[in-house]
Amino acid sequence: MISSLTAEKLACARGERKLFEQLSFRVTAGQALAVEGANGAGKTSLLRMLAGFLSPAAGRIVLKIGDAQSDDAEERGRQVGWLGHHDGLKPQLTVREQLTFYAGLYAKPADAAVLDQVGLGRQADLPCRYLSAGQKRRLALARLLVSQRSLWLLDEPFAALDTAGQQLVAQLMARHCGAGGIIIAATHEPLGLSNESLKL
Amino acid sequence: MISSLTAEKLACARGERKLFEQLSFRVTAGQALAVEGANGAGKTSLLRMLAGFLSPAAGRIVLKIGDAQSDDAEERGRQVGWLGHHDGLKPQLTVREQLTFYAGLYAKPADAAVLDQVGLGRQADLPCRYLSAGQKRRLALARLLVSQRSLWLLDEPFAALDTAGQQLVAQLMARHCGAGGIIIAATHEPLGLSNESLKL
Amino acid sequence: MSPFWTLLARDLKLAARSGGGAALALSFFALVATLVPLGVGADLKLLSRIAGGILWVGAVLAALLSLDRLFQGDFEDGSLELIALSPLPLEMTALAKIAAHWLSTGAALTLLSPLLALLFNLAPYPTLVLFLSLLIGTPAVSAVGAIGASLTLSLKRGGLILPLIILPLLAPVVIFGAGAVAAVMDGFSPNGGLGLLAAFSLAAVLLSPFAAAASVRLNLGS
Amino acid sequence: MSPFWTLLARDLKLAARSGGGAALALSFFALVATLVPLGVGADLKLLSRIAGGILWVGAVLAALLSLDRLFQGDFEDGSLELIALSPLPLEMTALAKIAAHWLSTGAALTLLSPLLALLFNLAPYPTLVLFLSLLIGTPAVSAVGAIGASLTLSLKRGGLILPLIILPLLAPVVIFGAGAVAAVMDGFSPNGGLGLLAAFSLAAVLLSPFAAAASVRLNLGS
Amino acid sequence: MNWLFKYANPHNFMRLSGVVLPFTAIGAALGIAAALWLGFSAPPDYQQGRTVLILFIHVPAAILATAVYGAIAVCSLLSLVWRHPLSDTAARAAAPFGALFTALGLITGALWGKPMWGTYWVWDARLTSFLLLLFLYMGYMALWNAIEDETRAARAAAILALVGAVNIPIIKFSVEWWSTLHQGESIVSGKLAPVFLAPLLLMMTGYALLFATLWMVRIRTAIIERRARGLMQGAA
Ligand code: HEM
Ligand SMILES: Nc1ncnc2c1ncn2[C@@H]1O[C@H](COP(=O)(O)OP(=O)(O)OP(=O)(O)O)[C@@H](O)[C@H]1O
Ligand SMILES: Nc1ncnc2c1ncn2[C@@H]1O[C@H](COP(=O)(O)OP(=O)(O)OP(=O)(O)O)[C@@H](O)[C@H]1O
Ligand SMILES: [Mg+2]
Ligand SMILES: [Mg+2]
Repeated sequence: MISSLTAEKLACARGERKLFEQLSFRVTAGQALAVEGANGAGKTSLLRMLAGFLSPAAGRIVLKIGDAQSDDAEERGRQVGWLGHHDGLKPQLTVREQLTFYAGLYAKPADAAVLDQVGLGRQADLPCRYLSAGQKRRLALARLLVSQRSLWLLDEPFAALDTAGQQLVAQLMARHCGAGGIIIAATHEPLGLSNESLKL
Repeated sequence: MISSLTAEKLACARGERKLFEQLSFRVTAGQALAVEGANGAGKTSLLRMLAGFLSPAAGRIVLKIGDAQSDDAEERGRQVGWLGHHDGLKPQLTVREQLTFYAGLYAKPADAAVLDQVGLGRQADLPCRYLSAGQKRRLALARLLVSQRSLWLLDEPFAALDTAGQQLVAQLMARHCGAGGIIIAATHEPLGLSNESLKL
Repeated sequence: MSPFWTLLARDLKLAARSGGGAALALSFFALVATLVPLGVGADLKLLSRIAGGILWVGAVLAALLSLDRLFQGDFEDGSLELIALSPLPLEMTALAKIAAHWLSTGAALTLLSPLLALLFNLAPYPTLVLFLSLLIGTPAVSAVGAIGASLTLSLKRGGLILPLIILPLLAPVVIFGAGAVAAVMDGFSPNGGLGLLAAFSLAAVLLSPFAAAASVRLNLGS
Repeated sequence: MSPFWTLLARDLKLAARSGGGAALALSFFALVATLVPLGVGADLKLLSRIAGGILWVGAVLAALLSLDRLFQGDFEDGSLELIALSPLPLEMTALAKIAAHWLSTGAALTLLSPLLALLFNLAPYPTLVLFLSLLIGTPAVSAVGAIGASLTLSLKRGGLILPLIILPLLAPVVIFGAGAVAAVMDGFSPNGGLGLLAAFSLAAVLLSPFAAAASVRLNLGS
Repeated sequence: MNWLFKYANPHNFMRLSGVVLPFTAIGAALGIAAALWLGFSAPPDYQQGRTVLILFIHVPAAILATAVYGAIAVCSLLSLVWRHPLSDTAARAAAPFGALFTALGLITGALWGKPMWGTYWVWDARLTSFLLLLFLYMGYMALWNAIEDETRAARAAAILALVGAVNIPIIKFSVEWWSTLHQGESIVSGKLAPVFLAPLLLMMTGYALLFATLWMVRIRTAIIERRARGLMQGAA
C-alpha cells in the first residue's frame, strides 16, 4: 500500500515556455489533491509527469510504499490508475470486451457488476463507437475501478458527465480515499470531498 | 436573418433503440434553448439532426428565414454554426492558420482580434498539437465566431473550460441572442442566460 | 481565396507537413522501383522489358498509400462536419481533395518517372510515353481512390479494405498505361492506349466527386 | 490469460473486425500479383522469371500497408498510455504487437503464396523455396516494421514516412528471399540464402522490441 | 415501379417466395440431374475426351457469376434511387453466391486448363477479367462486413456496386484489348454439337434455379432475423 507521494521542486517546460517551477507538495494515503488552474496552466502536464510519461525539467517525485521509497518512473507507473483526456476505447470492441481487455491487461478479474455500477449495464454489448460522450467517460471510469490501482490520477473527472454521473464520481473518489488510496485530480470544479488543493 | 426554427414531432432511432419521439419545439430569433438530459439521452443526436447530418426517423424541421420557410437539410446547414464534441483542429496547423482556414472556407474575413477575445493571443503561432484541452475548445469558439452563422448548435459549450472561459461563453451567447441569433445548446449545466429548456 | 482553393491549399499544406506530401510518395515510388530489381535480378534487358509495368504498378501503389486518410483524418477530428456545413458543396470538397491528392502524389510521381526509367534502362521514346501515360492516368487513380476513401471513411483500419475496393477498378488504367509503353517498345503507336487512358481518366474525374460526396454524406449521418 | 496474450488476442480481434486482418492482406497481395502481369504482359516465361522478386516485393508491401497503425491507433485514442501503465513491460507490448501483426499478415501471405506462384507459372521446387523464404523472412518484416511504426507514432500522416524508414532496412530480406528462389531456378542450392534470411529474421525479432519500446516511451512524453 | 414495390415489400415477399420456393428447388434438382445423366451418356469428345464434362460445370458457373453481379447492381440502383428496403437485403444475399460461382468457374477452368493448355493458368483476357470479378465480389462483401451500422453499410455497398457496374464493361474491354486466348462465343452461334448443347442448357437452367432458390432462402432468413431482433428489442 502506498503511504505517500512527494513532489520536490518540480519544474515543467513545454517548448520555450516554463509552465511551473519549484512546485512541491505531498499527498499521503487517504488524501485527495485537487489541481486547479486556468486553461493551459499545466494541469495535464503535471499529471503526465506524475504518471511517468513526462520527465520533469527539474526536481523529483518520490513514492513511498510501506517504508520503501523510490523515484523510479516505471515503478510509480505500476501504481497509477489513469483517467486522461482520452478514454482509450476502440470503436470496434463492445463495452464488455473493452472492460475484459483492460482487466486482462492489468491481470485483474473482470467484474461485470462494475458496468451496472457506472450505469452501462444496458450497453454491455454495444460497440463503443455508438456510445455517447458521457457513456464513454463512464466506461473509462469502470476501467479505472477494474484496474484496482491505489494512486488515481484523474484529468477532469467530471467532464461530459450528467448530474448523476458527477455524483457517482464524487462517491467513488470518497470511497477510494476511505480505503487508503490517493487521488490527484485536475479539475475546474470542486471535487466534492474534503481535499487539499493546489493552484497552478 | 432567421426568424424561427420549428421542430415538428421529431423521432430519433439509433440502432433498434428509440431515443425520443414526438418531440416538438420552436425557437424564435433572439432565443436560446437548453437541451438537457442524462448521458445517452440523445442530446448530441438531436443537434446532429438539426444540423442535417442525421435524418429524423419521423417528423420535420422547418427553418423560417424572413418569410420564406424550408425544411431542406442542406439549406439549413448553411445557417449553422457548429460546436461539437470534436473540435475539428489539425495538430500540424498553427492556431492562426487553423482560424484562417475556417474563415476562408466559410468565405468570411479572418479577424485576428478574435484570438485575443478567446484568450489565445499568445498561442497564435503555436501548432494545435501543443494546445491544452481548454485551449482547443477556445479555438473552436473563435472558429464559431468567425463563421458568422446565426443558428448556433452547441454541444456542451462549457466543456473543458476554466471559470473565465465559461463566463466568456455565457457572454458570447448573450451577445449572439441579443443580435437576433438563435442558440440551441446541449448542456449539463445552466446556460447562464434567460432561456427555454427542453428535457430529453 | 474561394472556399475551394482554401481547402485545396490546406490539404496540400497538411500533406507537406509531418510525413506526407510529394517527397514521401516519391520515396516510396523510388523504393519500390529499387526493390524490384533487387528481387528480380540485374538483367538489364529483362528490366527494360518489365519497366513500364512495374513503374505503373509502383505509381498506383504509391498513390494508394496516402489515400486512406483522404477523408478519414477530417472525419475523425470533426473537420469534415465543419466542411460539410460550409458554403462549399460536398462534390466540390471531394474535387478539391482529389486535386490536392493528385498534386501531392500523381503529379510528383510523373515528374520522377523518367529518372526511375533510367534505372530500368528504358529507351528515351518509351520513357516519354511512360511519362505521358502517368500524366494522363494518375488523376484517375486519385479520383477512383477518392470513392474508395469515402466509402471506408468510418473504418478505423480502412487501410487494407481500400485497396481491395479500388485496385480492381483501376485495372484499366494499368493496362492502358503500361500497354502504351509496351506498344512503342514493340514498334506500334501508343496513341490508341493513351486515348483510352485519357477517356477513362476524364470520366473518373468528372464522375467520382458525386459518388464520393454521396458516401461522405452517408457517413456523416452516424 | 496473461497480459501478453490478452493484448495479442485483442490486436488479432481488432485486425479481424472492420477492414483489417488476414483476409485483406491476402487480397492486397493477390491484387498486386494480378496487377503486375497486367502491366508487364502475359508472357508466362517472363512471368515465371520475375515471380520470386515480384511476390516478395508484393508480400513486403502488403505487410507494410497495415503497419502504420500498429501503435498509432492506440496512441491517438489513449490506449497506449493505459498499456504503458499496465504490468506488461513495453518491450513485451511491442513483441505482442509484432506477433499479432505477423499472424494477421505474414503468416497468411506465406500460406497464400503457392497459389499465386501458380498464376506466375512457377515450378514446384521454386514454389516451395518461395514458401519457405516467406515463412522465414516475413517475421523480420513485422519486426523491422514495428520500429518504423513506433518512430512515426506521433505523426498524423505517418503512412508515407514509414515505408521510407523501413524499406531500406528490408532490402536484405528481399534480396535473400527472392535470391533463394532465383538460385533454385538457376540450379543452385537455396540453403545459403535461406540461412542468411533466418539469421536476419531472428536478430530482427529479438532486437526490435527494445528499439520499438524505446521510441514508444519517447513519444508518450509529449 | 409500383408493381415492384407492391410485391417486393418484405411481407409480400415472404408469402410469394414461400409459394415459389418448392418449385424452384425441385426444378433445380431435376435440371441438374437430367443434365448430368445426359452429359455422362454423351460420347467423349474426340479432342477433349471425358474432360469435356467439366464444361457442364464450368460454363454455367461462369455465366451465372456475371449475371449475379448484374442482379446486385440492379438491386443497388433500386436501393439508392428508390430507397427500396428489400433490395439491400437481396443484394447482400446474392453476393456470396456470385463469389462462389466465380470461384467455381475459376477452379474448374484451371483444372480444365491443365489438360487443354498444359498449364493451370494463363493470363488471357477472359481469365484475367474473371479473376478481377472475384476481387470485386470480395471487396463488395468486405465492405458490407466492415461497416457495422446496417443502413450505412447497405448504402455504401450500393454505391460501390454501381461504380463497379459502370466499370466492369470497361475492365472487360480493356483486358480484351490487352490479350486474348480463351474460347470465343460458341453457344449462340451454334458451334457446339447438339449432344453437348442439350445437357449444357439443362444444366444452365438447373444452376439458375438453384441460385434463385438459395437466394430466396437467404433473403427470407435475413427478414426473419430482423423480425426476431425487433421482437427481442420490443420485449426488452
Ligand atoms: C481458369 C480458367 C478459366 C476461366 C476463368 C474461364 C472463364 C470463363 C468465362 C468467364 C466464360 C464466359 C461465360 C459467359 O459467356 O459469360 C467461359 C466460358 C467458356 N469456357 Fe472458360 N474459363 C477457363 C478455362 C477454360 C478452359 C480451359 C476451357 C476449355 C478449353 C474453357 C471453355 C469454355 C467454354 C467452351 C465456354 C463457353 C463459351 C461460350 O459459348 O460462351 N474455359 N469461361
Ligand atoms: N447502433 C446503436 N444501437 C443501440 N444504441 C445506439 C446505437 N447508436 C447509438 N446508440 C445510443 O444512442 C445514444 C446516443 O446518444 P447521444 O450521443 O445523442 O447522447 P447524448 O445525450 O449526447 O449523451 P452525452 O451527454 O453522454 O453526450 C446512446 O445512448 C447510445 O448508446
Ligand atoms: N512546444 C510547446 N511550445 C510552447 N508551448 C507549449 C508547447 N507544448 C505545450 N505548450 C503549452 O503548454 C501548456 C500545456 O498545458 P496542459 O495541457 O498541461 O494544460 P492544462 O492545465 O491541462 O489545461 P486545460 O485545462 O485546458 O486542460 C499549454 O499552455 C500549451 O500551450
Ligand atoms: Mg488538461
Ligand atoms: Mg453528447
